[in-house]
Amino acid sequence: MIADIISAALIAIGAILVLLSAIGLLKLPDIYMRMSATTKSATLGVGSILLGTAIVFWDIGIMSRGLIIISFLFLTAPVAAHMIGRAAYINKVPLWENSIVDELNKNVEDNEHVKQ
Amino acid sequence: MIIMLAILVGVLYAAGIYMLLRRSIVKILLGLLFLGHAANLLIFTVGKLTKGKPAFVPEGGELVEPFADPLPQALILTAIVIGFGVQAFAIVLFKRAYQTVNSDDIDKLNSTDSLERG
Amino acid sequence: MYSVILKTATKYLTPLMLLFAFFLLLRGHNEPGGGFVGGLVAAAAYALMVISYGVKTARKELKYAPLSFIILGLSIALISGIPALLVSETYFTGLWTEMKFPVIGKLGTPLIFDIGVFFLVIGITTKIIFTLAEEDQE
Amino acid sequence: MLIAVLSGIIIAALTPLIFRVMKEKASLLLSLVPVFLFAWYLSYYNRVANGEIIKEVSEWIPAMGINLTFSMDGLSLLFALIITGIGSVVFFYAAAYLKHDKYITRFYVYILFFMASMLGVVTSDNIFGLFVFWELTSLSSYLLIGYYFDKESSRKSALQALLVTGTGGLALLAGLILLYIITGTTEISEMLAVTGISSHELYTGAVILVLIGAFTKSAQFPFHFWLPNAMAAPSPVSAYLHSATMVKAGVFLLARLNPVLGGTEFWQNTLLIFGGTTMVIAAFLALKQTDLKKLLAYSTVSVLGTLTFMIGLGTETALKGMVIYLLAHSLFKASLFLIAGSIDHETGTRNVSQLSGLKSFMPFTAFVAIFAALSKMGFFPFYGFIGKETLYDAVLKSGSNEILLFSAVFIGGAVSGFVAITAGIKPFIGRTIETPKSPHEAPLLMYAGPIVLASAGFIFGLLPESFTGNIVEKTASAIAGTNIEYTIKLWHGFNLVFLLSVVTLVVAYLLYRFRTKFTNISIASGVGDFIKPSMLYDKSLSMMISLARGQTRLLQNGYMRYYIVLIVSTALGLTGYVLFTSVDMSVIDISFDITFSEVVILLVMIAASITAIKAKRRLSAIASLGVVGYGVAIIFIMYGAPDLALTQFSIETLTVILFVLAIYRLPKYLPFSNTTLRFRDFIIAAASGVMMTMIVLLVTSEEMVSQLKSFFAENSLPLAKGKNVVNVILVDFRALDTMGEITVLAIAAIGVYALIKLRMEGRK
Amino acid sequence: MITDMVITYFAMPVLAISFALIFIRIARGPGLEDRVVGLDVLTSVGIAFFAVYSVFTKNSTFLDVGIILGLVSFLGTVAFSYYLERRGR
Amino acid sequence: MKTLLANIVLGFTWMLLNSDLSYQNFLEGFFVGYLILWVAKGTFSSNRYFTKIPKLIGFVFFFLYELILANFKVAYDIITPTNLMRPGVVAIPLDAKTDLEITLLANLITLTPGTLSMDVSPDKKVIYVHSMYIENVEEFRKEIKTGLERKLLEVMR
Amino acid sequence: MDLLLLLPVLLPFAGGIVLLILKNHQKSQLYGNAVVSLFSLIVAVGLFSAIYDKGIYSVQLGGWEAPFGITFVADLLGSVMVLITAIIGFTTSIYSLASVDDERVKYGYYPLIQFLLMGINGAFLTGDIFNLYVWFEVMLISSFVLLSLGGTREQLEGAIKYVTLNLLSSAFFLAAIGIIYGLAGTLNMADLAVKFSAIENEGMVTVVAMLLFIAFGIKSAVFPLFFWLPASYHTPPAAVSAIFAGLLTKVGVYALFRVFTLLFTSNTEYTHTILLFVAGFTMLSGVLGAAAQNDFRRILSFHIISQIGYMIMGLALYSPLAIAGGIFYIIHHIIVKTNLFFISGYVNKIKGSYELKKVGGLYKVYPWLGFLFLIPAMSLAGIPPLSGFWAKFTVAKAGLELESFMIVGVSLLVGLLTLFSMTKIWNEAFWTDSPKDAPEDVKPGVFTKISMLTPVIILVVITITIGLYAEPFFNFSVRAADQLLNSGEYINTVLGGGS
Ligand code: NA
Ligand code: NA
Repeated sequence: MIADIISAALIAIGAILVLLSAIGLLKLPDIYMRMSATTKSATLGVGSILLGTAIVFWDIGIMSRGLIIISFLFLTAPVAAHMIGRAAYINKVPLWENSIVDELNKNVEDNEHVKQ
Repeated sequence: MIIMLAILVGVLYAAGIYMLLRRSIVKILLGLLFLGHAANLLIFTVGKLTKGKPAFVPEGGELVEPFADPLPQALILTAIVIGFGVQAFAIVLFKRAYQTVNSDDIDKLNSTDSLERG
Repeated sequence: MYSVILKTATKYLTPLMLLFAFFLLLRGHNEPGGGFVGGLVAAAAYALMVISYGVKTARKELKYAPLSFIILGLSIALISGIPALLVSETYFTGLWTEMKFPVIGKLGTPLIFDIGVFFLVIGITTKIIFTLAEEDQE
Repeated sequence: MLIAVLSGIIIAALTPLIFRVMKEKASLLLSLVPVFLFAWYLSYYNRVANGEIIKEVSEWIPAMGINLTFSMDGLSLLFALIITGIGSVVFFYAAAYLKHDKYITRFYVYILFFMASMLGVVTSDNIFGLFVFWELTSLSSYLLIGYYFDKESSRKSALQALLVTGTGGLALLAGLILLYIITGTTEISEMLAVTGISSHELYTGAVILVLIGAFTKSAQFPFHFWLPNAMAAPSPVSAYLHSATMVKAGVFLLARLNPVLGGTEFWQNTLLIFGGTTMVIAAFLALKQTDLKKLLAYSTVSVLGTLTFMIGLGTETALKGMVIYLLAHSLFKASLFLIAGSIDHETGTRNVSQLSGLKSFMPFTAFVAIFAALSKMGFFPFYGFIGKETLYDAVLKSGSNEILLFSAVFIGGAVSGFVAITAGIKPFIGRTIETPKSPHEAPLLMYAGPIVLASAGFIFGLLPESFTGNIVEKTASAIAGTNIEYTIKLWHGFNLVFLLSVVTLVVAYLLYRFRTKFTNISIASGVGDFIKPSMLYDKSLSMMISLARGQTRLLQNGYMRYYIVLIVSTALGLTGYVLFTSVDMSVIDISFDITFSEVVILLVMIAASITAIKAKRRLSAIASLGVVGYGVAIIFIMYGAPDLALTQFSIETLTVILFVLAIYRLPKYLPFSNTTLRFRDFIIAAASGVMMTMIVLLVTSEEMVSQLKSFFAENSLPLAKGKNVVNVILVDFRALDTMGEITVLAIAAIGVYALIKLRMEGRK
Repeated sequence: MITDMVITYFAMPVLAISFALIFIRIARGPGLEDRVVGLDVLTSVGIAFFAVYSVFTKNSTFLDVGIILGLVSFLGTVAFSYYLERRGR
Repeated sequence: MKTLLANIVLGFTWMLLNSDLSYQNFLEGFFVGYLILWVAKGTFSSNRYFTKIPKLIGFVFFFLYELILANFKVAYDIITPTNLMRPGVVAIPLDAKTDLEITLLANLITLTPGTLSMDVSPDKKVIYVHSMYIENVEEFRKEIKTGLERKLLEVMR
Repeated sequence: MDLLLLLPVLLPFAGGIVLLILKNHQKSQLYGNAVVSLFSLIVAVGLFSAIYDKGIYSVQLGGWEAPFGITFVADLLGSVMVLITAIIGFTTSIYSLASVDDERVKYGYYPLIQFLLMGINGAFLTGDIFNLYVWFEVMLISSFVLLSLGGTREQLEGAIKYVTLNLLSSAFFLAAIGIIYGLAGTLNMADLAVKFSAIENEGMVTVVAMLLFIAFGIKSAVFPLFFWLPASYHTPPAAVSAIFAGLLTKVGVYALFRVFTLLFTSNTEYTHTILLFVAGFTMLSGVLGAAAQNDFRRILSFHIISQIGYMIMGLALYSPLAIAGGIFYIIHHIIVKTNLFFISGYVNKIKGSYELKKVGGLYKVYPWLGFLFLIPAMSLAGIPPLSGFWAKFTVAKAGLELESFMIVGVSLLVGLLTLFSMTKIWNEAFWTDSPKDAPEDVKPGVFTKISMLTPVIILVVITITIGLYAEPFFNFSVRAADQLLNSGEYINTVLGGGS
């Protein structure tokens, strides 16, 4: 019963987090913010849901699978976000007009690591 | 649900054919991808859908109805893979073609069957 | 493409991907997976290397030419049907060992066939990706 | 008889070898072939003359009723003797005529081949056997007319002859098949016994088709135009094929089938009308010719008309007359052609107006020419005289429309006389005119043969009954299908017919005397211009080519969209028709049983499809398509297909990688089409979509129980040792599919590699 | 069971709505970068959906698909950024 | 030694994947892992895994806390119309030296909602971080350096 | 015997693999390919004679009884197709020795040829509709690669249309298979024949028939679905053109023959009437297309289409004689058409062009080449007693027996126009002199001569043999047609005798 409640809560929270990132993706004004806000909420949301799932099944195999997915996600999501963010910056996708500082800009010219 | 899937299949076919009728080489490629999805989904839909239960024989037991018909799945899998191979080749072929003519316009590729140049 | 982050991530991801690929291959007969998806995941590891380290490194890491994998895969698939002929059954008739092996479980010609598929898929995917990337990265 | 036919073909095949071994002498050796064959056929003379019909059967394709059945009766023997007899003369003649020609080997190959085929035509009893040889004569004629292939006119004439006779050949084929269907047999001898042919519903069709075949071959109006053009061939060819033998194949066929198809008004009248028209029109056309060979050619056409006409007349006398005239014509016309060749060979010109007084230079030739001309004119006591007298006799006794029919024959006769004077006598008498080459006598081989032919015309005339009586009788009998008994006489007394013969000669002389005025007034050219079927040939050829170009521009226009529109429309039409006419649509189940999330996913997929279509940038389109792909995978999951979803995801990703690697650095992605076009495409696409939706609904509304499903479920684990049934199907139940599948992948990889690395543009 | 109810009446619809919202971003763009981000997040939604669905059907097989999805979609995103970067230079 | 460790990790992963925590299964996984490490040897064999397990656990909890906190911040911003955002890109000098350290740091920064590692300078001396809430640039720099980076390096070294 | 039935697929597969291994050994590839082709020929002869003597034979792959596994079936039609494929494969392998450049060999020409043959043979032998799809794809992808191998602009342009339209065809095929399974719950063709005859909603079966007609129609290049063919067949090297011209479209025709005699036999009034119209327009538009061309291979390409029309006519008329005629036509056509493409390649070798305007004077210098050309050309035009005549004769006779005068008329007219095209080639390439500015002839060396002319001579001999000894071929066609029309034997063999 308690397990049931916990899993239900985890799944519900996860779903809400995912929904939040979806809203954020739509609402936030520039790509960088959309990314820094959403990729992670989603990851966390998925994590939460997976945890809930694991609890429902309460089976070592399934739990371990859930764990593997979570670690995969935590491993890959930030790298992916970094890649897109960098690409966006190189493609001169502008920062939101109210951004207060851009210390990468002055360095972007000497960041010519176009090695390959 | 079947009626929705049927409509979706129709939309995918329509999209595929519409894209095949474009002049841009890449759009034609996309049309082929659409047709691939459409055909796969069609087989899947007409192969008698069964919700939820995949065709895995449980440990020490027997597979009891209702379960999804594995055969259409196997067919689609084969078709997807074959489709992938063919598409991979097509993508590169189209790339080479526009490299050669330096245009994305399929209408520029008719020297082999127009009478005037032949 | 130069990115420390991607490179480092790739370094740790690829062994995991390969492991997962084996996992998918070997259990495919009983659970979702199989030679095809396994091969694709393995190839995906090398695709990742192509993007983060370049084709040269990826080729070196693959150790053998993609074509060898293709040939190996096709040959295994072809040969896996032959044992049946030796016991005068129709080509492709599955033959199974009674004994259970570690790692794989019961061994049978259909499994060998699936291994052929696995290698072939690695071969063709890397061949295609390497070729395209080489043209692109030149 | 098979051997006789085949020997020609076999020797033809060996000819290049013979020439290689024997060099120039080969032509003489080969010329002995027709001589031997003539002798061989002659050895049958007595048996045939006694009324025997000799049959010989070699099975060929009995299942189709096609055999090499040969039969020899009077008609066959007469033709065989003409073919080999004149063949002998022509072969020897050519040995001298083409002595220094580079391609003489090919000449003998073709002409031997032709001779053999021709013998096949006249001795076959099987209609399809006959047809095979018939077509081979057309083919060899094509190669022979094009003998001087360097000249465009030769090539054109060859093609014309081939297409005209080819058209006829195809009609004939259809006609013969109909005849086969009507009679149930392929043997002419057996058809004779079949009754009720003329009342069969296919009779008229069969007759028309057979007649087209015969008329094209025998240059009957309106197909006559190819024959004068065929004079582009070397003179021996003209003499042999286009006067003595091949062009008579049509007449032969009419004669051969007369007892089978004849006897009806339709048959007789058609032959009369076409034969008569040909006879008269060709006569008029002959009047204006100045080229020796063309002159003779039109005259030949006229004679062919006459022969057809006589079969159409169909009385005993007419048939006899036809046979005699045919034989006579073969003898004198061949001679005249050969002489025309000699004149051309020695003087360098064939223009009649430039030829005069050659007798002093070419005495032997002159002698032969005059002999042949006299026969052609129907001069007493030549064989031609008998021929013409019998014709007149037959026409006058025909019983209806005598005046009309006679006028036609008379015109033919008079012009024939005119041609004989112009071609056979005029060049040799009178004063000498300068010619391109200084003339001297032709070599012996070139006049010896004609002498034989001309003398035959003379001797046959003197002793018609003893030399030709039997064969003429048996031939006429074969044509009539009943036994005809008859004695040929040279002299019938001073009767109306003789009087008319004399008048004919007088008119012929007058035509010759006033020929220049005649050509100026030019009734002939008036008639000629008015009726010019050759224009029709040219027109239809050019029309065919412009039609061809037009349809190619229309259909194969190079625009792939257009191809796809046609293909998809065809599919829509064919399938839609069935759907709306013979499928019960009421079975469709339109109940909605769907959850909120399913609706959302499906709607998003549809929306993503639309975005992919409307995307302004390629990768945006690919991203949208990715959503569709994910959606498909989710559907796979929802309906219990995890393996499919796995595969779908992996492939989706790989496709993205391929796209990204491949379409980097593309030229701009531009919207090309206008609104109308997009609307058209939308309609076609939407219609296809609707159709597929309907099909899916119809199929899913059917109850289907698959034994396969339960079989796989039950046997997967116990027999194939696997719990994942889908995987078991892939690697065991249907492993062969997978083997094919991986082969496809391997080939695709090889292909990608080759496409990228191998670029041979601009290299040889 | 509470979990089942939460899944049926809350989690699945919410995930579906998220799916739709993310799609709107993918469709609207404006840049390819935004679409790629969208696809990336969509993957997460997909994994979540499979997890929920496996609870819903009491069948853990679907979780495995999530593993692949997580792994492979990463590659897709990287490939897209690879393209974007090269385009940007 | 490091390779052996990696091999053990792989063997463990295998066990989890197979949902079978038996001794035999670990051996299988170890074997497969060995094969893979052999296949991947060369560029990918210098591993540095979890040497300090307790520190690691502490760090994980610290990070999870940060994560959840930040999530609330962002969530609040997303659902309310009020705009608290002061975004920008900040360059942060790195103490982290090895690729692994840098990568882990960058990933952790990215994983924290509101911040995003955008790039690392070619000389690996500076990391550029985008953040949604920068009250003060220097403050932000310090926050990262003393918080996440230091704690991470403690675990790693 | 079981193995004999599978070897036509396994042998080229194994051969392809071996040739891939020999990738870097030019010479061993050349001869390896020839050896594999020779073995295939021997196998094909063995299979054919076995089927000819003993009747239909089937093998259940993997030992799974029909309709659960995949069945391979050889009947007379299937086995003769395999035999002809082997002949063409063998002659092409000889022809390729001298005519295919080293670079193409280096990039996999020979393995591709073997894989192509594998796909073709698979299509002829399989008794399973989905497996047929797989073989079609094997064949297609090999042909895609072979067509574009070399990557010249012309090749690429042709390949794009070829690929796109053929993939469209595959999409139709796949949809049809899905529907078939949805309707009947089986994929085995013999089983389908049984199930289809029991289906109540007959209209849906006809719908499937139409979809398959479109799919196979595109592959067999019938009107109005043929566009990919004239756009592409003249672009690759002659050896590739030749093998395509002979075999590929005929696989489509074979499939049409198979399904329209085995599966879709209940609504012939609709289906076969459509086939008849298609046949007529195919003949006409193909031959007219040829008449508009001035290039050796383009003319030949369009003629493939018009000749396909005759085969479809045989199927459409649907009498035993008509189908026999169609089969005879297929046999004859493959031999003759391949040969004409071989010859075009040799002419190109000498003259450096396929364009008739740039080619000429061959008759003067190469009379024997003229002879070698005339035999297949005249056979194609239906001049007796060559093979084409008997084929046309049989079809025409069948048409006249059924009183389908229109179609017979069209077929005869088309014969005439074919003659026109063949004489055009003869006239312009052989009789007419070379244009003044033409480059000097390349005198082929002895090896080239042997390699490129031996196949031509072999095929000429076969053409003459079929012409002069038509009886056995005709009887065979009748027997094969009989087997197709009385599908009971086929069904019983596959499903295990239960009558
Ligand atoms: Na796909
Ligand atoms: Na020319």
